[in-house]
Amino acid sequence: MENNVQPASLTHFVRQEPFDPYAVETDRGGTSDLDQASQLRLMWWRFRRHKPALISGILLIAAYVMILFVEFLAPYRVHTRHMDYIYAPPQSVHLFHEGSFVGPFVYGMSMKLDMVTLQRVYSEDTSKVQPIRFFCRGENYHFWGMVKSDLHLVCPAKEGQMFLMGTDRLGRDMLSRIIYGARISLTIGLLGVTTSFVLGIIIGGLAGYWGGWFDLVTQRVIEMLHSIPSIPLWLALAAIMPADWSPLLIYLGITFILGLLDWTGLARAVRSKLFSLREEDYVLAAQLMGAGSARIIGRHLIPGFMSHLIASATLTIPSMILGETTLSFLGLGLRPPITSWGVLLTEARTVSIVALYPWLLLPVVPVIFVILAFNFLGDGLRDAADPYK
Amino acid sequence: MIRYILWRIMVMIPTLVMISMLIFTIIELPPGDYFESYVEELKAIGEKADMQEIEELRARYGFDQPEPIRYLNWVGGMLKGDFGYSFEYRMPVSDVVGDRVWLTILVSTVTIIVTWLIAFPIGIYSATHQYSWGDYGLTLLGLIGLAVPNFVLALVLMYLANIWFGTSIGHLMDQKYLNEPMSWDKFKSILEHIWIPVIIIGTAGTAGMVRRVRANLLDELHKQYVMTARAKGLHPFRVLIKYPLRMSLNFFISDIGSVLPHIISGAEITAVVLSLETTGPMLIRALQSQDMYLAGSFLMFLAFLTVIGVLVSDIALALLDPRIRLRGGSTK
Amino acid sequence: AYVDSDYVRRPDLKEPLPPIDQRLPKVPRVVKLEGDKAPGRLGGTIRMLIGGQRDIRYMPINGYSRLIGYNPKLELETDILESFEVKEERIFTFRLRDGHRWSDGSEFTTEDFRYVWEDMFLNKKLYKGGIPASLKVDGKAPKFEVLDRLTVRYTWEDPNPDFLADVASPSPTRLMHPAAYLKQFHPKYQTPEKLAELVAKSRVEDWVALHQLKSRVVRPENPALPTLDPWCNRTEPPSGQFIFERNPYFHRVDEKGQQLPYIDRVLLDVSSPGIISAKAGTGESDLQVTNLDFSDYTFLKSAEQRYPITVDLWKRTQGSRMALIPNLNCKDPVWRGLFQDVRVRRALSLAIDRDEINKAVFYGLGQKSGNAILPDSPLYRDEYRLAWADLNLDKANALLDEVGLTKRNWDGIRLLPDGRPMTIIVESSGENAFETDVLELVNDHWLEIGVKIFIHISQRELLRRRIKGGDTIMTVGPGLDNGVPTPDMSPRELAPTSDDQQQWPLWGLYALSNGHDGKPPDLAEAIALQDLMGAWRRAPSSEERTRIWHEMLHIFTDQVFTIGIVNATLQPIVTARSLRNVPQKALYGFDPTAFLGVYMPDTFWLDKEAGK
Amino acid sequence: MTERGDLLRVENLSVSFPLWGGTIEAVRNLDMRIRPGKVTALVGESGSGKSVLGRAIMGIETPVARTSGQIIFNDPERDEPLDLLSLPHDGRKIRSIRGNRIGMIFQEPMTSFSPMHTIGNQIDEVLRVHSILSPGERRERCEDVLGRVGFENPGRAFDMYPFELSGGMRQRAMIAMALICRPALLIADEPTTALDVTIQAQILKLLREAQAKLGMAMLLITHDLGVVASMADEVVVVYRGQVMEAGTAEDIFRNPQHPYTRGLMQAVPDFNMARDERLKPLREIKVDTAGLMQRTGRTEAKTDIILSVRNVTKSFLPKRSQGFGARPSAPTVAVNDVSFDIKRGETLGLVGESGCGKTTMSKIIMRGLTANSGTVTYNGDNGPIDVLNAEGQALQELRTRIQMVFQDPVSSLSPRMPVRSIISEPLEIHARGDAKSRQEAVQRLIHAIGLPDSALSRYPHSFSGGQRQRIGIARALALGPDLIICDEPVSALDVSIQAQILNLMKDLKKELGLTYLFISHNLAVVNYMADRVAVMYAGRIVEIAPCEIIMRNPVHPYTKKLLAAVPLPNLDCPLDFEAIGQPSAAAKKVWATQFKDDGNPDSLIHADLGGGHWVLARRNVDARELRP
Ligand SMILES: Nc1ncnc2c1ncn2[C@@H]1O[C@H](COP(=O)(O)OP(=O)(O)OP(=O)(O)O)[C@@H](O)[C@H]1O
Ligand SMILES: Nc1ncnc2c1ncn2[C@@H]1O[C@H](COP(=O)(O)OP(=O)(O)OP(=O)(O)O)[C@@H](O)[C@H]1O
Ligand SMILES: [Mg+2]
Ligand SMILES: [Mg+2]
Repeated sequence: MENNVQPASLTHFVRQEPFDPYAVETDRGGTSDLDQASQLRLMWWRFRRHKPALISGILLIAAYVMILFVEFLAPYRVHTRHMDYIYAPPQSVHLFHEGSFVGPFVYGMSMKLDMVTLQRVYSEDTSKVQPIRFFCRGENYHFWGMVKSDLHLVCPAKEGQMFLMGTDRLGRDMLSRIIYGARISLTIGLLGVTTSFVLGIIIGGLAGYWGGWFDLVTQRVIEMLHSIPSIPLWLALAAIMPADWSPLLIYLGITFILGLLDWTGLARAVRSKLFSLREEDYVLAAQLMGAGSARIIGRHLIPGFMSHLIASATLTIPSMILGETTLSFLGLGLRPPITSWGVLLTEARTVSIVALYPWLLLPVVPVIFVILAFNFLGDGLRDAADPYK
Repeated sequence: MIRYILWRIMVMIPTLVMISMLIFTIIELPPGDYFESYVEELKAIGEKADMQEIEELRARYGFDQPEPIRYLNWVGGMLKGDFGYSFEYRMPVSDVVGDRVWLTILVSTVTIIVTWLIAFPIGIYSATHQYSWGDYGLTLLGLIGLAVPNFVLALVLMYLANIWFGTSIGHLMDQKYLNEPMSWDKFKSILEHIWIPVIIIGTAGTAGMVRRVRANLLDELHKQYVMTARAKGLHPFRVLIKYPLRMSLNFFISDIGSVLPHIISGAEITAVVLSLETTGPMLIRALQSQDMYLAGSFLMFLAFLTVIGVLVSDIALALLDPRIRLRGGSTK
Repeated sequence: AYVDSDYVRRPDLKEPLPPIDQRLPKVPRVVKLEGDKAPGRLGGTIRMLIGGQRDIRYMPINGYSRLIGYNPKLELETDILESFEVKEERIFTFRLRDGHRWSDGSEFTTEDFRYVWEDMFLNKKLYKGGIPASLKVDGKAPKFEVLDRLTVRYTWEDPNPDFLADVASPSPTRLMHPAAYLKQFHPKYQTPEKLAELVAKSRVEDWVALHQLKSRVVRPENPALPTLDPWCNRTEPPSGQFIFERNPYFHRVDEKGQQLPYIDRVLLDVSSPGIISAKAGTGESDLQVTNLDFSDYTFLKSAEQRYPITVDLWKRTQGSRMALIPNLNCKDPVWRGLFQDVRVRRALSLAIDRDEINKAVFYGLGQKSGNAILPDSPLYRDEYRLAWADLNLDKANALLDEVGLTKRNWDGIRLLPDGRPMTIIVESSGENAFETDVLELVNDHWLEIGVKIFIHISQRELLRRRIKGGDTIMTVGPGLDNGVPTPDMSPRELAPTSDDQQQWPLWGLYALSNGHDGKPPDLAEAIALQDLMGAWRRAPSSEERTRIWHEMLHIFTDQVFTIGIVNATLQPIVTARSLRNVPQKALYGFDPTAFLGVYMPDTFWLDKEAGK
Repeated sequence: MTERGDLLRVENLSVSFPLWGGTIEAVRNLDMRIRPGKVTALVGESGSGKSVLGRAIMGIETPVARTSGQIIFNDPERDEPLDLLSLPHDGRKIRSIRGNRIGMIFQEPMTSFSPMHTIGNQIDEVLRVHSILSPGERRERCEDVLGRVGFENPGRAFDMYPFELSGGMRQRAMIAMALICRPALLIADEPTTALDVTIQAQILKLLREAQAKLGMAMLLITHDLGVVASMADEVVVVYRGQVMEAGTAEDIFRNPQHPYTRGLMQAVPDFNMARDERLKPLREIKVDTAGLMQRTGRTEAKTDIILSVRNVTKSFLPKRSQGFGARPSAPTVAVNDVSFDIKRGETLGLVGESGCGKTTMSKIIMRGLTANSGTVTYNGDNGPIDVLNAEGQALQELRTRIQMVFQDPVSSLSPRMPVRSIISEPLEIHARGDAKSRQEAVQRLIHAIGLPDSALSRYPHSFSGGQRQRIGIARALALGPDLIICDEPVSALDVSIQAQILNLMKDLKKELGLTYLFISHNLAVVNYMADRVAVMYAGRIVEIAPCEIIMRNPVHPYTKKLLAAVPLPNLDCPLDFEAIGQPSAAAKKVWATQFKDDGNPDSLIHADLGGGHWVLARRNVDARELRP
């Protein structure tokens, strides 16, 4: 095999540059605030680089801030009816009228009831230009049910209408209803997810980490909860919700129920993951340092599958937001006059709506946006928490 | 291992007893009983009910007895293979469930398989091509599926399917095959119809699965053992399949527990909307009309499946991950 | 010469049926098809959609073959009977058609009546309480006699004007059953061994259950049970599709001598209620009324263009499509006091803007009305309909002030005497989608008079129980069941007669139980109604009954015991374009029109030539 | 240089890692070459880019890394030289080289195996990819290799899971995996760090043989200059990703020119050093030991024995029962009736063969494992504590008083915590100081172990092996314990850092009276550190004595063999592979009869030879008989 010429051995090479044994220590070109930065800060820096996540985060914050001011943001109140504009389709916003710039405006609408099909046929009345007003006086409302005001972000022209997302069967403005609905839908998801995550992580974490009897018992409990499909559970739990609860209490109750039923899956996932993770040396190291179970689970084990958790959380939020639609379907859950996206969607649950008034399905759009935003946010968080990035 | 399985099976017994109690409470929880709801149902369209007959039925099925005795009767009956009597259908529960179980299993298995077949490749792709356009696009698509409530999707698809393909709305087959034995035509008809429920039930699940597979894979992809495997000269795809994927199956397997009962009960609301001939709508109906033996026995059956599912999941988890199986040395 | 459908001669029949004239009674009922109806052609299958297996119960109602039944003008006519005779409003003699047969070919005779009377009603096991309450007058049962093979007689001591109405009702007390078939399940006619075998085969507990199972006519679930209806069930439940086949022994023929029904088979497809309108709108039903709502109309109508269907609107017969019903027997003493005060009820009624509701929810096609009868009834008067039904907020406010409800809270809501805000919890079973809309509108209207409502939805049985227990203050329900009464129909809905009456369940129960249960009415007007009800029973002539009806209607509407909103609302009906003889305009309701019953679906026929 | 002759030429290679706030240039414009059939040693401090270079050659560096330059591989079985860097990433060609023509032994044997698959499965896989052997043949070959890397029962090892093996065993499995395809080039990244000297010798012998028989060339990355001296033909010295000095082993050892090389040479501990002589690291770190550890009210101890271990036994049940229902095989006795004492302020060295139960023993002391029997008593400030049964307050005290440095630096650091949190964690757990003072303490510690401040916000995976080990040490020091159990604390360190750390530990001991249980394979280090040394073999302590006695006057044949196997950084005393390179099981056969148990473990007791010198021998033997 030695058919090659054996290469000559190395000549003795010595680097001639001056040698500084301390050079290594200055090697890392980090800035000093980087050195001081806490773990959170670091995560934030990394998070910032993930543009979709950043945008999503901002959007979500905006959305949550928005729900504080829905009365101001919505052009109409939730329940304001326009009997002359039942099932009006969305109006489009124009800028130019007959070639000249007017600013954003909508054309007036005229309605004709088709007596054969009993359908309301709307047509644009291009003679009526109704400019949209901003920061304007419109309908009265009670801000958070208390302070009386009539200031709106946008209002229709005086004596005019503006239904950018159309109206429903009572002539209520869908846009306003969607804006109002955000209040419940955005919080129900978060509350529910929090409930289920707190329960899931704590119970699953302890079961996975301690194992033994605790695990055995919780597993059986989970098994029991798992083994009963959610619908009967809902039916039963709804049956025991007192008849004279206020809508708000029912809302909280349902959120809690949603969360309460959801933790089992997560708990099992956490548990089985911890089963393998707890054998790692760093867990032993933490134990030997005297760390308690909570700390080990919380700081050492859980971060080890943050991705899964974040993915689960982002997946759970939509199912929470939409969970109430299922409930409403069964005649449980939220009901009008409470307005949430789920309620709005359940009101659109017949084929005739799909066929004739498809804009009533528009509440799906904010749901999609929120879910997308949560997902990208989740991705960003995941990456920010990922040391390998 | 065998001892472990035996021990787990032993544990199942008290669990099942507890579950049966829970189920019994659940179906007893709503006030009233079947007969009351039956009378109401009749009255709703203006009919009169024969109160005498109702009272007799009540007495015959022991509704005048205290609850613990009824519970014992029910459980005792089930142990003997008698699942009780459906008031609504006026026949033994086992006859009522009949065919529906098979159709349900068909729909659900197809859905689950389709979900897996789609979700795993996409999840793997998304994880390995993180933040590529493909990843974003697929994510978007999946999430839209997740964000649209099933019944909206069902309505829209149903409507479109009818307008575009002329497929009859809802159901698993053309009505004319309903009472017929299985035949090639019937099968074709089922194939024609099954895609709608599969899409509807599957989308949300697929999207969720994709996200989870992706997330779990991302956690594993940077581990040292992946590098080792690459250093062996393995094809990257094989590396992926054998190591990180297997590691990330953990979550997936711990879910089996709920997959089994899902196969039977699955996606009730969709089934109701589409009026599929599956067990889901029947269960809801039974619950709502408080047809308690039907609901109870059916739930018990589901519970049994779950318990089996959890067992299978535990065993599979142990088989999959030796660290779980061989947990012995370190006792805290 | 009679003609029958080829269907009865189809090759897969095991035994050929006897010829047509042996299957018809000697004197069949000849149905005159006049007006927009005309004799049609035999044959064909139609499809209908039902919302659940139990909805096959619509078949005997729609089939509407009764001993005596109403015609579309709501006059009584003999149907199964060849003739009948009423003496002193208490002696009823029925004569059957000679040669009339059950759907299995066995003869239909007085034996079938006797069997029911002696072997069922009087059998302590089958009927613990003996003769059904609906046949008793003041707790006394009639005397039953078989006069001959074809004649029976029922004799009461006192007049029983309800009897014929019951016989003609959509679900009458069954006076006859196919004895020949049922005897095999009766220990009197069956050996114990064989009976035990049958019991075991059907997996029931005892012969009583077996007999009940096999003899159910309300839901024709037993394909083997012979019937007199136009179609008989051929499918064993459970199933997703029920096939009803023509009854080859049906007793009606058209003028041309063709045996009815025209349609050979009716297929009932089980669907979930939610998609029935969608399916009907895609031409999957040839005759559909149930599970369609007015709000589906536009969609259905637009589907006319795509599918060969016709959509018509019928008029619902309820006294009010939806009524708000204050519970005069509620437990809460404050509310009870208020509701028993007629001024409060009138004020609430006056404050509702019925025109707006009509316009918003019913496209202005309904009729603003209190809970009263429809113009289609001979008893109709505008004053009943409009009693306290015009929007008048001033008057309403004045009335409430008069009652003493003058104090208001910061929100403008009136305060009850005990200081609570005047918030009415309106409970509903929430089954009709439009209810919440209407309530939302009502809420806004009532806010104007300082009354707030809060809607609570609960399951129907739970709700019913709460009503009876006096736990509810106000509920939502349909108005009078029968909005098109004739003087001969019982005015029982106007007086306390039953515990189902949501405005006075306890008083109703008192009447129903003959004073054993519940409470006697203590409100003068209610007592008056009860007395009038008694008077109607004993009234010897139609004129007298008319007078009593008017008096009761006056009290009932003037007192606003129930707050009706809109009636004469419309009900869409979808028919295949080729289906003939379905009236375009008609009344729709359970009692007395038996849904489609009085329009005789057996005379509907498929015009195969009709353009698709 | 002949163009064709070099097996591998690295030309102008640069590898850098972009990080937020700057990039890390791990390798800069590096040139080097490897001759076929020769051993080129790559030495250099920890973090100087050695592993990165190795990974770059294999083309498996993480995709974030930016690589430029050329790596030309001239496979004798191919005609064409190949530029490995220009090959498509994970393409067919490069894959056919990886594992097949170039094998790699990873530095971290603990985590380099997938925990879900058996060792055998993972080794076998290489053959599956690169050969066309039948399963039976493959298994045969795997077992053969496993046997040759020193597994006594290769068939059993084949079916074991990585976490069932000791660190050294895993490393050997790793070596087996790298060798199985008989590559032309073996990149051995610290192949023997986890091995004791005897096994190390055995492995080195194996590598030698492979090299000779198959003409395999080797890139040997190591800190151990002794190993370099015994193995290398050529030596390349790198520092900060650059070559400082390169030449034949002769050149480097006999005539080191570059100050860095010379510095490294001087930092190696030597058997002939005086007891109190200090090692001379490249960079001396001045640390304020007093401020380093915050000790709480220290009272003068009453006893001078800080920890006493009595008759501790621990056995592991076999994990993989062969299918269902097979009879479980006999348990592994990892620690067998071990007793010893540690005196306050002393360093007890624990040496022994890989897999003899050292880690297990230390984990038992830490309460990380439960012993089957025996007692461990800790004499703390507040009186004796029964370690194995302590609960509550007493346990918490133990947790602050006894700390451990783990053998495997990778897996003992939480991968998702930045170094700052890792080091301050014990302080947080025991609520020492406030956030600010903890922050300061962390900075002092990180300086003490010679890492810059910027390291604080990085995650463990971005450090080199040695850096990680130091983080582990810093963490152990944080609480200011009395007793630190160091399980191979410096095995992953280069000599310079090792000197730094050892000095640090010595200073701490001197100034604060720390006590160490010092587990190591490196006898020179033990010699430098330990006051007394215990030698373990197969779960038993076979000899225990003050350091000088053991080193100069060993009695037990195993100790002798151990000492003989120490490679010295001196070309004049190479290892005698023939003598020491035989497996220990074989070597045991030739032990003198008085040390053999003849299948009855009870027949052996510890015989006192005086002066604190005990040795495990037959009950009835006279002490004098033991001395040769
Ligand atoms: N994935 C990575 N990301 C960022 N920096 C890295 C990465 N891998 C290695 N480094 C850095 O590159 C430098 C060289 O690391 P390398 O592992 O090659 O050192 P080494 O010479 O092998 O040291 P040791 O002897 O301690 O193992 C180190 O400073 C390390 O921090
Ligand atoms: N969790 C475990 N399960 C089963 N066997 C184990 C386990 N841990 C260690 N062993 C076995 O116990 C014996 C001693 O292992 P230990 O890790 O203590 O060795 P060691 O002396 O530290 O070796 P090294 O120097 O290679 O680290 C080995 O045979 C090993 O296979
Ligand atoms: Mg390295
Ligand atoms: Mg070890």
